[in-house]
Amino acid sequence: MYGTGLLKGLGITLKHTFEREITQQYPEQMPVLPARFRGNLQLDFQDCIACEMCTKVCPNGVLSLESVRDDKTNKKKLMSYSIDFQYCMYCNFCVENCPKHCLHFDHNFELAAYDRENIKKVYQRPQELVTDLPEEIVAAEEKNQKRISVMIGALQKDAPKILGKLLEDEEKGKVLAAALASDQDKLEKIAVMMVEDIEKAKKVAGALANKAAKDHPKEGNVVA
Amino acid sequence: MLQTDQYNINIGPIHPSTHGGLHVEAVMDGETIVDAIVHVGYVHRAVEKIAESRTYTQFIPYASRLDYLASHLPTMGYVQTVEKMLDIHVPERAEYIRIIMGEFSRIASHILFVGSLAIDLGATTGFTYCMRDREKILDLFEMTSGQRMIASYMRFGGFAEDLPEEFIPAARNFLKNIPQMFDEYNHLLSGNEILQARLKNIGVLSAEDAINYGITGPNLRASGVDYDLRKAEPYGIYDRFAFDVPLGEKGDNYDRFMVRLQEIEQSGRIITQALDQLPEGEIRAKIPRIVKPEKGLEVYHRIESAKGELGYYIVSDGGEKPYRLHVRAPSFINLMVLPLISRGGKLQDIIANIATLDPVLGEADR
Amino acid sequence: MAVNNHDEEILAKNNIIVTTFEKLWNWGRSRSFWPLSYGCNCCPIEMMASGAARFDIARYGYEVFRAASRQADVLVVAGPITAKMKPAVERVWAQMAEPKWVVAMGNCAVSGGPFVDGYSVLPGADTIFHVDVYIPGCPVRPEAPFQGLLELKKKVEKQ
Amino acid sequence: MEHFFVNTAHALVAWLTGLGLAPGWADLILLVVQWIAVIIIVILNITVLIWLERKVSGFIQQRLGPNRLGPFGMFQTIADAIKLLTKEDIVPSQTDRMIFKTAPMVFIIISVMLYVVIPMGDGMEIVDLNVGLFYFISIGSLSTIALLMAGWGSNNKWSLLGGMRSVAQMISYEIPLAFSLLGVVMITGSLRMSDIVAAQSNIWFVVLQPIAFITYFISATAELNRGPFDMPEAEQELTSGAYTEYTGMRWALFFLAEYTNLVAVSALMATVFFGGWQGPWLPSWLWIIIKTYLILNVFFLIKWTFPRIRMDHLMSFSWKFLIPVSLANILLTGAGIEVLMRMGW
Repeated sequence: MYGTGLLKGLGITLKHTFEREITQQYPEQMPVLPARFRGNLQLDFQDCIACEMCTKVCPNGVLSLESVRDDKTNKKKLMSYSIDFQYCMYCNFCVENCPKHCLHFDHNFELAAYDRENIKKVYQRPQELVTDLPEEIVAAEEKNQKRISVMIGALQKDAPKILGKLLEDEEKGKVLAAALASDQDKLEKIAVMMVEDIEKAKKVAGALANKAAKDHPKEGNVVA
Repeated sequence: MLQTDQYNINIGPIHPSTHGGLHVEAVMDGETIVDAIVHVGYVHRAVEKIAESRTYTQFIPYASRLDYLASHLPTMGYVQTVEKMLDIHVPERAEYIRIIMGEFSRIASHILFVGSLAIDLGATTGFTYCMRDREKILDLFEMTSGQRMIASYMRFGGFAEDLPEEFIPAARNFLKNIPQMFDEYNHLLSGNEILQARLKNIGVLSAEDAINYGITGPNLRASGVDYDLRKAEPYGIYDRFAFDVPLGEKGDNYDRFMVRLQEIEQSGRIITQALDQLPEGEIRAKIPRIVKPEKGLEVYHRIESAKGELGYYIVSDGGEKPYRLHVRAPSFINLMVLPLISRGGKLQDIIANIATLDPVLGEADR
Repeated sequence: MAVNNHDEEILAKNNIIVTTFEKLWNWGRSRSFWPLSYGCNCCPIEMMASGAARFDIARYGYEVFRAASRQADVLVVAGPITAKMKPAVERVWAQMAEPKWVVAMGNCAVSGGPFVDGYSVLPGADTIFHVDVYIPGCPVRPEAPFQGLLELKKKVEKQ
Repeated sequence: MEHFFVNTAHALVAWLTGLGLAPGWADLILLVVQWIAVIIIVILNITVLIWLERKVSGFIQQRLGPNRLGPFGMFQTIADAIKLLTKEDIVPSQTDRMIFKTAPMVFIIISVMLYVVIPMGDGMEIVDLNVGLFYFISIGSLSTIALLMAGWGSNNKWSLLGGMRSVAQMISYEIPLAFSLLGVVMITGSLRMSDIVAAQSNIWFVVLQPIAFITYFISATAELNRGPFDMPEAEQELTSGAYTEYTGMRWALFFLAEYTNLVAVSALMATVFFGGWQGPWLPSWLWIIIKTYLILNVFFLIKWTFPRIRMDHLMSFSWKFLIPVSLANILLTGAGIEVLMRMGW
């Protein structure tokens, strides 16, 4: 009879209404993930031999690494390793092809970020492993560190003068110094840049100075 | 007779029932469709061009992303094509697992078809029940490869890893529940008079037209043409299994719906047999690390995907990367029949027509 | 002239009513994101799964998938934006009523993802509009958009 | 408890006349108070109802539904309302601004007007009109105009299609709706709501008039534009149909009006077929609430189970099936009454 199908359908939905719900309540109740679940890619820095198998096999250029060759032992040493997760396809090729099994997927799938930059993950060489590197690199690194710390000290002492020199404009230097006085992070960044790449430092400082000048047209206005 | 004006209405590209980025420009007279113009290309991701800049191995995850509803099937097609080029023999166990994963993919795709048809017709609850059942298959995929939908599990010569221990009991458990699942769908959807009125005798595609347009897969079989690549030209080890090819009579929307429902059952039969016969042994053949087919080799290989005949045509120039890779996408070709079956119907029919043709735009636009 | 933190505090003190209302608005807004049903690749399927019984986006009250852009609050870009799709997405975004947010779901939307080398794919949704939350994954697990939306909720509450 | 509301009203009138107000003026003030009460009840009821529908639809689909805000997610609708209130109000430039802006107000006013004649308890009608049922049907059919206004004013093809669909649908289903109520009116011999309720003190009309009940139920679902008859909105086809261009509060008004209509029609169904406010033990106004909510749940169940009917099937179902059936029901009722009267009943 016409209509029995409709009633049967109603019966099905009515039956399920009083059944137990199958919902997993996510933030409180984490899902049970299988062992092979591919969440976030992780690297064991110490085991990596910088053979670049993973970067070659990756279909989409997710992985990149920097390494130095130790002339004495003729072995490569990993300097830094970056995983740009926003291009990953979770194909597992890198994990399969790693001869040292130092790449693996963990079970973390909560990767949401406000900023695209935060998705990229960079592994720097840990401090205790720096001494492991060839001598001249260690020496260069140490020298660099020293110069940076000296520069930071100088900037903290007499920022307007140094910045003015950098920008070749004393007014701007003053404005920037005032703006940076409260922002220690930026100050340090500029110091690092001044040591490593003076041209870049000039550009960045110029941009920052312009921004500071725009935000606070007169120096007196700045509320400390 | 009153003079009426025709007007154009754009269904899509952003519209809830166009299955992604399909754009149908409907020429309407009131609620009656005079003509429908299909615009594709909104999800054109240049996959074929990307293939030319990737090595043979690196293209495997891209192949999975063609038909993302049944990701194992397009991967299987691609992998088998390259194996044909290189003349690799796949171990028995891997062949069986390929059948199992492929048929599970087909079931997943068809279940989603049922669900999306239900939601396109306005029966939201049918959709959630279908998704609930599909989750069980996705769990199986996740168990084997760690990814729910797009597994990238197959490799040249076999598989990346063997099946985990808990897979077979879980798979058998799913198969056991198929009759119960069917009971529910039949009562809630296919037995529903409203749904029958919406689908029966709508969007009729005659066998002749279907063949002329090059329609393949369930859509062709719904028109009554007995053509299934698994039977007609068995690839892999499909010749070892007993299964039926469900056929429709009229080629209307209801037949397309029912053929897919019955195919779920047949896929279940195949998986049961494959699980029973599953041999122990190697999971992956020994293949060279760098895949380099001979220069000037051209291969075409086709499989019966969830949507129809999925073919890969690969030309090699002797390098690590294919010189040209072409995909014969069933969704694209099936979609071209939409104007023919929609003419003279109502606006609501075109929604049902799109749903029952079951295009995957990722595959159609590539 | 930009207002710095100190000024904001003073303003807040003098305008208790306004800020209280602001808090109320943000409370309401952050608990009822209605996504636009749009998507063109694998991620929308996971989005659909997140609406279904096992994951149930309705628990947060975000289940009202609006088909009409006028009533939606969140544009969940799920899938690559191709050159052909770009004008359509831009138009839909323009049609949405303020306040509105963009969530880039899946690697294709975050950066172009796997298809970033393709000539027809934009390198990420942020080439067209400001993206509030990025959810990487390919495709993402249905829980991941929940986390993304909850992050967006935190962001809106702080506004 | 039984006469709490009635007594309050009497007390109010007595107090006002005690202040030296003419009885006519006191009645007018009472009317205003009642109106405000109705509006408050409607709004409160709708917030609960929307929550209930989301929850029930969740349970049907084996989900939980909203459960984060407040107990069982009760405050979800409040959050939604706050958000909708603060959303940008867009009036597209190509619209017929006047019509576009008034349509939601017309809709909500019409749907609130329906509550005037519904007896919400023993002696708790705002106005006990002698043509109550007639008033209800005629006001109810006016909501077509609001939908057509929205569809036409939006200057959008989807909206227009939605508006036209709603007109066609509502006009066709108006007839079986009226016809099915006619059987009840014939038995009672009155269009007055209180008489209809009183006539059911022994037996509910759902027993005497089962065919009328079924036809009323179907055509009421269609009148309300609820699934499976939600043609004007039809999300999967017309994006949002007549409401496509509406944002924020304007859209919310439509939504509110739809639910207001839903409650009104369910309350009428309870009144006409299920004995109205009559029931043992509990106060009368509680009985009608219980009955109405039970009917509402049936509406929810139906909406979330069935696929949407096609437009032309919908029309032919009304003209070729429902109208003949309801006419036959009238004939049957008339014959039955005649026979019973001859037998001296």
